[in-house]
Amino acid sequence: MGKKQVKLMQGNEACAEAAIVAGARFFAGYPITPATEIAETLAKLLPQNGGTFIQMEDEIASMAAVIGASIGGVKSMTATSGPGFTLKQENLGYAAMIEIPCVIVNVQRGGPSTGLPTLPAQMDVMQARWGTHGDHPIVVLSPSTVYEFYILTIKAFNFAEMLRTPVIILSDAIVGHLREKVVLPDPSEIEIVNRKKTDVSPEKFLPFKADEDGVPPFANYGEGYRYHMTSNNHDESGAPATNNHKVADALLRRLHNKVEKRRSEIIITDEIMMDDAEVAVFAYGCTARSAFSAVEITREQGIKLGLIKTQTLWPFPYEAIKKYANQVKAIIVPEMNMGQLVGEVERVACKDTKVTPLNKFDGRMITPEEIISTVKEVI
Amino acid sequence: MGKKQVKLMQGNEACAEAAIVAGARFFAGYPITPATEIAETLAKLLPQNGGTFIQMEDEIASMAAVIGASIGGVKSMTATSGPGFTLKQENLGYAAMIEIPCVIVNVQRGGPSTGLPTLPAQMDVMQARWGTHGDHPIVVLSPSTVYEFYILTIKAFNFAEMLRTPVIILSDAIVGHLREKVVLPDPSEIEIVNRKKTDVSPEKFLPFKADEDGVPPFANYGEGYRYHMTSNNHDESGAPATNNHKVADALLRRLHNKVEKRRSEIIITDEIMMDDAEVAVFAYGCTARSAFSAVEITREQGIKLGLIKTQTLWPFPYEAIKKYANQVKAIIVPEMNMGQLVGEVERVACKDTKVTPLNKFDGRMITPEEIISTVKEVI
Amino acid sequence: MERYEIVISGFGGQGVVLGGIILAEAAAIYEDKNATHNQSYGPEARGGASKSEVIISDKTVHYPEIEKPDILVALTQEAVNKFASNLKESSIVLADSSIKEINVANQVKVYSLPIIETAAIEVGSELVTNMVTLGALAAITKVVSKEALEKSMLSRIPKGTEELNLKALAKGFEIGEQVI
Amino acid sequence: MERYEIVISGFGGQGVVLGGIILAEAAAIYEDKNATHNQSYGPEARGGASKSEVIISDKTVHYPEIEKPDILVALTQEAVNKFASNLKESSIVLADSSIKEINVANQVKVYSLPIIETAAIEVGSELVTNMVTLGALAAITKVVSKEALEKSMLSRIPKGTEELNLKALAKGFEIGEQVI
Amino acid sequence: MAVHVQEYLRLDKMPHIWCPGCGTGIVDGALVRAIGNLGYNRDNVMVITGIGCSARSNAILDFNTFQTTHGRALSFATGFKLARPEMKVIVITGDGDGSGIGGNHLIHTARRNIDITTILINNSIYGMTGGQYSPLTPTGSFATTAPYGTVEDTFDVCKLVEAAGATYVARSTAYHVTLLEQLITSALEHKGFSFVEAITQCPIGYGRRNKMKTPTEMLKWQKDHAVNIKAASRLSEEQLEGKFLIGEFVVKNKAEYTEKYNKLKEEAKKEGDFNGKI
Amino acid sequence: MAVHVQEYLRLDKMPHIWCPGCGTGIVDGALVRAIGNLGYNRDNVMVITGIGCSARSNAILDFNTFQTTHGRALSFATGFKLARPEMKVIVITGDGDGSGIGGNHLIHTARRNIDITTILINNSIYGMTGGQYSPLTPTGSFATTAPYGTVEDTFDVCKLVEAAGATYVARSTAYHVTLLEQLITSALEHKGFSFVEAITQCPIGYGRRNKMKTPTEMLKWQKDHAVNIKAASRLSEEQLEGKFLIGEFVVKNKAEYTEKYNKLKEEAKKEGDFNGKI
Amino acid sequence: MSKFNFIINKKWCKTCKICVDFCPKNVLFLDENNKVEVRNIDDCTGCMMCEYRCPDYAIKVEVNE
Amino acid sequence: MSKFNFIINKKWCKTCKICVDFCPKNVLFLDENNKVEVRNIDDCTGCMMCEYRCPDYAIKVEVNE
Ligand SMILES: Cc1ncc(C[n+]2csc(CCOP(=O)(O)OP(=O)(O)O)c2C)c(N)n1
Ligand SMILES: Cc1ncc(C[n+]2csc(CCOP(=O)(O)OP(=O)(O)O)c2C)c(N)n1
Ligand code: SF4
Ligand code: SF4
Ligand code: SF4
Ligand code: SF4
Ligand code: SF4
Ligand code: SF4
Ligand SMILES: [Mg+2]
Ligand SMILES: [Mg+2]
Repeated sequence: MGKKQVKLMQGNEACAEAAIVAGARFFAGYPITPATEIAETLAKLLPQNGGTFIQMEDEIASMAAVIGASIGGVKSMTATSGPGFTLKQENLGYAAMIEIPCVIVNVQRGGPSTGLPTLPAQMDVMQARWGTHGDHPIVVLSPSTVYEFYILTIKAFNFAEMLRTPVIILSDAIVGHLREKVVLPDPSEIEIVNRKKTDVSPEKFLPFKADEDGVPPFANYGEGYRYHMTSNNHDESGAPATNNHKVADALLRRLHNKVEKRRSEIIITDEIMMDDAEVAVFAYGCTARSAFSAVEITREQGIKLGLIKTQTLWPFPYEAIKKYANQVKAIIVPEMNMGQLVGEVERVACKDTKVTPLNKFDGRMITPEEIISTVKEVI
Repeated sequence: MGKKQVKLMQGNEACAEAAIVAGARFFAGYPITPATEIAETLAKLLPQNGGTFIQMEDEIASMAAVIGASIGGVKSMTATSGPGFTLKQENLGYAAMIEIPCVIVNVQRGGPSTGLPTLPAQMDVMQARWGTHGDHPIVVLSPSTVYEFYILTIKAFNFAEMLRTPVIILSDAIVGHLREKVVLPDPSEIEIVNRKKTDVSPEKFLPFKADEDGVPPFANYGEGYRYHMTSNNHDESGAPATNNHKVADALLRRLHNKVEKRRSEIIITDEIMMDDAEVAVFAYGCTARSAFSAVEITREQGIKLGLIKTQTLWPFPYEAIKKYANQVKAIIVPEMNMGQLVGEVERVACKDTKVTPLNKFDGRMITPEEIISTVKEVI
Repeated sequence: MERYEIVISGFGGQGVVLGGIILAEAAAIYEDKNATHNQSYGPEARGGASKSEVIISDKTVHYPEIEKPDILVALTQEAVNKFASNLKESSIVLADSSIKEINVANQVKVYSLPIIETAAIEVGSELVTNMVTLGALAAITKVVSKEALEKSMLSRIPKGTEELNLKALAKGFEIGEQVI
Repeated sequence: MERYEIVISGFGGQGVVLGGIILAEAAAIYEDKNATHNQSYGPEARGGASKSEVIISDKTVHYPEIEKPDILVALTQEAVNKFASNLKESSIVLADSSIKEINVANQVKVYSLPIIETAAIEVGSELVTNMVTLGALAAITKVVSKEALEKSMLSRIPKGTEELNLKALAKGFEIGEQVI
Repeated sequence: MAVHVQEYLRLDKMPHIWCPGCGTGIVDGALVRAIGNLGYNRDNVMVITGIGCSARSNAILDFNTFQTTHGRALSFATGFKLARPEMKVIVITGDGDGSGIGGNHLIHTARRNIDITTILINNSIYGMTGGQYSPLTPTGSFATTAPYGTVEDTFDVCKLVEAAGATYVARSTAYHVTLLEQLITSALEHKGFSFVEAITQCPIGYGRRNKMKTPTEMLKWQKDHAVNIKAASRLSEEQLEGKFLIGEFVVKNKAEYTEKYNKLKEEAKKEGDFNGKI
Repeated sequence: MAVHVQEYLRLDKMPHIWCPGCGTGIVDGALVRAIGNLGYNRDNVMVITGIGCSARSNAILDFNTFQTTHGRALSFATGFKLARPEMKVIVITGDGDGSGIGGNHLIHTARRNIDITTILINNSIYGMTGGQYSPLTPTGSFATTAPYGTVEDTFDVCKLVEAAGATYVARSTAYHVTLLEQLITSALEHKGFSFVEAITQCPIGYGRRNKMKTPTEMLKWQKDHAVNIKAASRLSEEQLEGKFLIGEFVVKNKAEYTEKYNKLKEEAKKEGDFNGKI
Repeated sequence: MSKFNFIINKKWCKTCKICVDFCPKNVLFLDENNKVEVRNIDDCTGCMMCEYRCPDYAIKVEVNE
Repeated sequence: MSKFNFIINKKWCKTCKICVDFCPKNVLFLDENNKVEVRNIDDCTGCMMCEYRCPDYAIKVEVNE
């Protein structure tokens, strides 16, 4: 059995180290607080491990270079925050459309616009789902601890390769900058997923012909497979099909279904003290930390509070909400924004229970006390 | 009384002419199908009317120039489609944050990514709300006829100036390219709103000190008011306040509230045959045309179908839905996307009625027949 | 007139789009009907096929797409091939006489007319093919009057071409009248 | 130990951030506790105030922010002014002896220690102010052992500076022991 | 044996989508012959494009190909090249794609001197969107967004990439197709960032509006206005007025990016191999 | 009477946020004295910035001011200038803001020759984000994202904007502050796009990591490595090795954009005044 | 027999007339469908300009050996 | 009386020492708080370099008239 590693680690460092473990060998980025440490760490680690770090002229070029490198067969990533995340959206949609795996980390800071550049927020949750034009599928993960940031980074690469799709990690300035004790598994024991390669001959190969799981096997360029890819609507051969309704319908359905089919693999939720809960908090990211504290404190006071904590924001974990909507008197949704995921909770739960948002957007964490007083209001 | 004008007009042309009537004297843009006719028409009309047209190097620069010109005191706009809309998002958030009126038209085409560049879609509805990072307020309008495109363009400028906020018009390739008979009001009878100017002296002027309606009066630069503006969180003087929680909280609340306060002025919905409706269709944009036809056809067949048609997408017209949620057996939400506004309908209506999405995303309109057969399924 | 759907399909350079606009405008402005006009776009459609869709109605035209046209005007073989299967029993086809194969359902009424030839030879320019077409269309279907077409046309064409276009319209009307 | 919250606040160049990390690591790695460390950022904070927040606990540290520190280490007057109002009755303040005004609630225990002076004069470098601080902190609060601090420190400092830092830690421990 | 373009086409994608007389095909032909005559293994050739008529080039070329987003091809290419330095990477771009929206990537890719060959197909217009002016549309020309003639000054894009750091810069026209092929050949063989501007015709988007009704007239314009740089020194300023230069402008030796980065990797590795073991 | 910067400051925003010894304030001082000595009405002066330490300049300057998004100041300025051609528009940008993310807007604004004066404060680094390399960071320098030294070649940003079409181009340093003020004065008086690169020091983000521990050492470096263009012709290549030029590089007369556009307006108006009456 | 052999792909020819207008020897013409046609093959010098300038790759000039 | 009058704003001075190191006449020094201090005022030539190079606008050199 491998040796566990005990460390005091910063969230952003954990992300960078995990990327190396996951097999990432390319990073392109552009400086921005509070994400820059990921780039800085990888600027050091990547060349040591035979990989490449490049700082591009802007975030658009960074995202493009990441996709270009992944097309070249190398696991690739970038990291940014608010304004940079916005600039990456066009090419992110491109990656979703031509099915190129890659990982985009957004260490969230306060917005809108330049906003509160050094302070935490959870304001890009809906943007992560809907930020690019067109209706694209996306996987979005969000860690609440340094340990989770490490593990989720590896999972992000695994999901990206498994699904051939970009995966977003929404961290925040708290989890990104916090140093915390972590007990990491031995790298040799961590499951690493690599992209599925085609086994048909170059003559027969169709770059967008999917297997039953909806994911087309990949062929490395330069190995005799001289195919084409375009971000226009395209047929299985990769040729543009800008007037073909059937092809358009089938392509979009497949892109979405390949993710939906794997919901249970992708959705990571923890149910904490939910068995007998009378009130639930639904939380993610750094706010889940406060919620956890709130559960511990209220339980000591005899209040039956439970926590539905999710590390997967999109696809949204409707199942976890549904499971408890009948049981609890209310679901409290604390978010460091003006109310974002609470809308999804309402969509599934409003028939059965009360949904109460708790919002803060001034650059400070929501405190356990704030959650507790909301709990006390609803019971 | 002024003379009405009867014309056969293309949607994109109507938008351009309405902009002139609304007082727009600046357009910056970048070519993209199916929005280019707006630029092309304004390239001709603007200089004829003493205004300025400029084609910038890209959409980012276009959006920046539009805001720059509006800061200069001139009503300004841009027009684009999917990929360009994505690129404009960063500066759109800037305009929201520093409260600069401007109008952004997105003539929607099929996505994601380059997608179906010449075919219609309604895929950017959620992006229009959430496309930029941070949690920003936004007003989004969507016309379903050429006439509405004309009138909404004027309203968009009025709302923008009234609220000091960017306003988005989400059109689509159908409404943008269709030529249709319109009966336009005499320009002299159209209400035009101009931005509120300050009446305090330069020494006392605070650029972000709002009136009771939440909107700060504007002072033209160059007239002795030498103030500062920044997209960082800022205090009333315009100075950056990147660590001030109180200021951040107050600013974001005000930005959102100034729009929420004016909901009833901004939200334009029509209720068609809803009085006795047993089933409702909720529709917008070109899809509302099909829905209207569907109502006409089904009524002849004795089916009590009604239409809730909205020209305002954001702020979302929850009231209109709530009003009928109890009355109807189901609300059908046809959209040329994979299901976007239907989520908002569910949030308010799921307690009381069934909400049935009807989606098509292959570049073709939803037909009246498709709506009718969905109606028949739910009754 | 409830709702009348017209497809005009031809080749780039025949003025199909402008023709459609003039038709729609004739109905909308000069005959107080409702009308919509749509044209087909597509990056692959460069210098190739070209199409106008016109809907004329006494009522508001909500759904603006044409599924089964009442009239198909086809100026090329390709146009016939493409739209033939979308016709209904009551449809009428106006085909240029250069088109050889017209495979449509039996009930569909087909008029074969020397439209292009008339424009090129009798009027003297293929550029006015669209006006000959409109003239013939008006004569055969009466969907708009010749007068409305004239007015609408005169407001849309470049100065100096009035005579040529009027002549084309008249000639078209003539060849249309001859077949009914 | 349930949860112990420590704020170290000083000036850029005093090694406040590194000091905090070493403290947290001493607890987390060498004493098998849980620990978090946070530092303050801010574009205005260039070359100015600097702050480490360390939480040590036997249990998992969920909420990572410090509202009312158990210990405030203040190396500048500014630091005292800023945090004094956040102290609770059981709080302890370790203040550098250069700080003149310390207005805190009566119950708060204040130790005034010549931290900077010791670093500068006795050890010979203001750069090791952080180690003197940690030594004193360990002696007074016993929140971590001197041994754990030593190990943790040795893994974080540049090679060649071991002796200097060990000396600083020891001196700090001494001045801490003197006041308890 | 002479190479014919056809051998390098995806025949099932032919005929291509370009308008009659469009110059894009002529430029692509020169590129293909250059590659063919150099004897490159086509499995080792990657052609990347952005969006535009010119960007549709690689859909028909039987190499490794992908089309990216508008203006960003060079950044995708940079990532690809860094991942696969052994492959020959070629970018085909338009005047709008390459010097408009993509201008920043153009100058930065040139600055890095990364081994990518860029062919900028300059047809003086945004062709695919129907004829709006581009940064290379001659001042005073008409375009759908310049109904009164453009007032915009233009780039000399060759000078621009030279100033940015490109180590191979050249220009030819569709008319001067043999020279074009030669220059592309030299560009491909050059180690570092190489750039060839190919001035060509868009009869539909540009010619029609600017008094050149046929492709032939446009090619004649190219013939009449191009001056070979070798001849230019012998001509007076007056004779050069209104003309543009063709030929090889810059050929420089400078360390190439992927090679420099590889050296950096070697040094970094000495400092330790991490692989999760930090 | 000599102008002192203080008269042009928003005193309630002072002291400013820059680190001790940061060169930004020196450059801003030169700009303010240039404006003051030219006697411009300050109500008629607009200073626009992007994001960065340098971009914080206008927060303290008592002119009309606004800060934009990162890299885009010149595009905002273009819109503003077109709306208010009578105002004097100045953009202050950084090496990252202006030549990194904002590179495209820089070259296109230069191309258009619109009457905007741009001061690029080149501190060789991304200062505000803590010291990452920029397109102007000297090759081989250390930065937080270049722990092994950069392998990136740099722009000569003056050559770049010249090639793009700028009609006034000059460079000085914080050390050569009198020359800097002179050049900014000429730039402000120039009609068209004028550009001044001010090489300056970021002791925190660049100096510390690159063996220049104090602001003084950095100013000395500027002194030792700058060669006035007037003296350069007298020096051998060897003597110029590793040096950079300062002084006025380009002064050209060319029609300015807003003036050209105004003429276009006049012509368009002849074609008819629409105002909803089409 | 001519020194050269022409392989013409009329399906690809888009009738642009470039080959015709720039053939230095007037070898080429357009047929009734405006597609390229080789008429004066004996005058051909094999300069290849028609092949190289055809935007549609519709002409192949082979040397008979 | 010196020909020059110095107005020093110690609150703004950030102790960078630029003025001191580049004064050609050694007029300026840092005080115990590392803030600028004028010592050899009579040596001052009024070259203005200290004022112009002070990043913090903490020095104003006036000519006594
Ligand atoms: C971000 C974005 N903006 C705009 C467009 C629309 N668009 C497609 S092609 C094109 C013009 C291309 O012009 P150019 O690069 O000169 O190529 P050409 O078609 O002339 O060969 C534009 C603006 C787009 N696809 N994406
Ligand atoms: C789109 C975007 N990307 C990144 C950032 C983060 N950012 C803020 S300032 C800055 C660097 C500025 O460097 P430079 O322009 O050289 O100015 P300096 O701070 O050195 O004066 C960066 C990258 C941002 N604000 N917006
Ligand atoms: S529009 Fe112009 S560039 Fe595009 S295919 Fe046609 S001729 Fe060629
Ligand atoms: S980081 Fe550098 S540029 Fe920014 S204020 Fe400090 S010294 Fe100046
Ligand atoms: S090879 Fe030359 S001479 Fe022969 S047909 Fe072609 S262009 Fe004419
Ligand atoms: S150049 Fe080619 S496409 Fe044009 S006419 Fe000749 S063969 Fe046909
Ligand atoms: S004016 Fe000149 S001489 Fe006088 S103190 Fe300043 S730098 Fe020294
Ligand atoms: S230059 Fe200015 S800030 Fe620096 S020491 Fe002198 S007075 Fe102080
Ligand atoms: Mg072009
Ligand atoms: Mg900088």
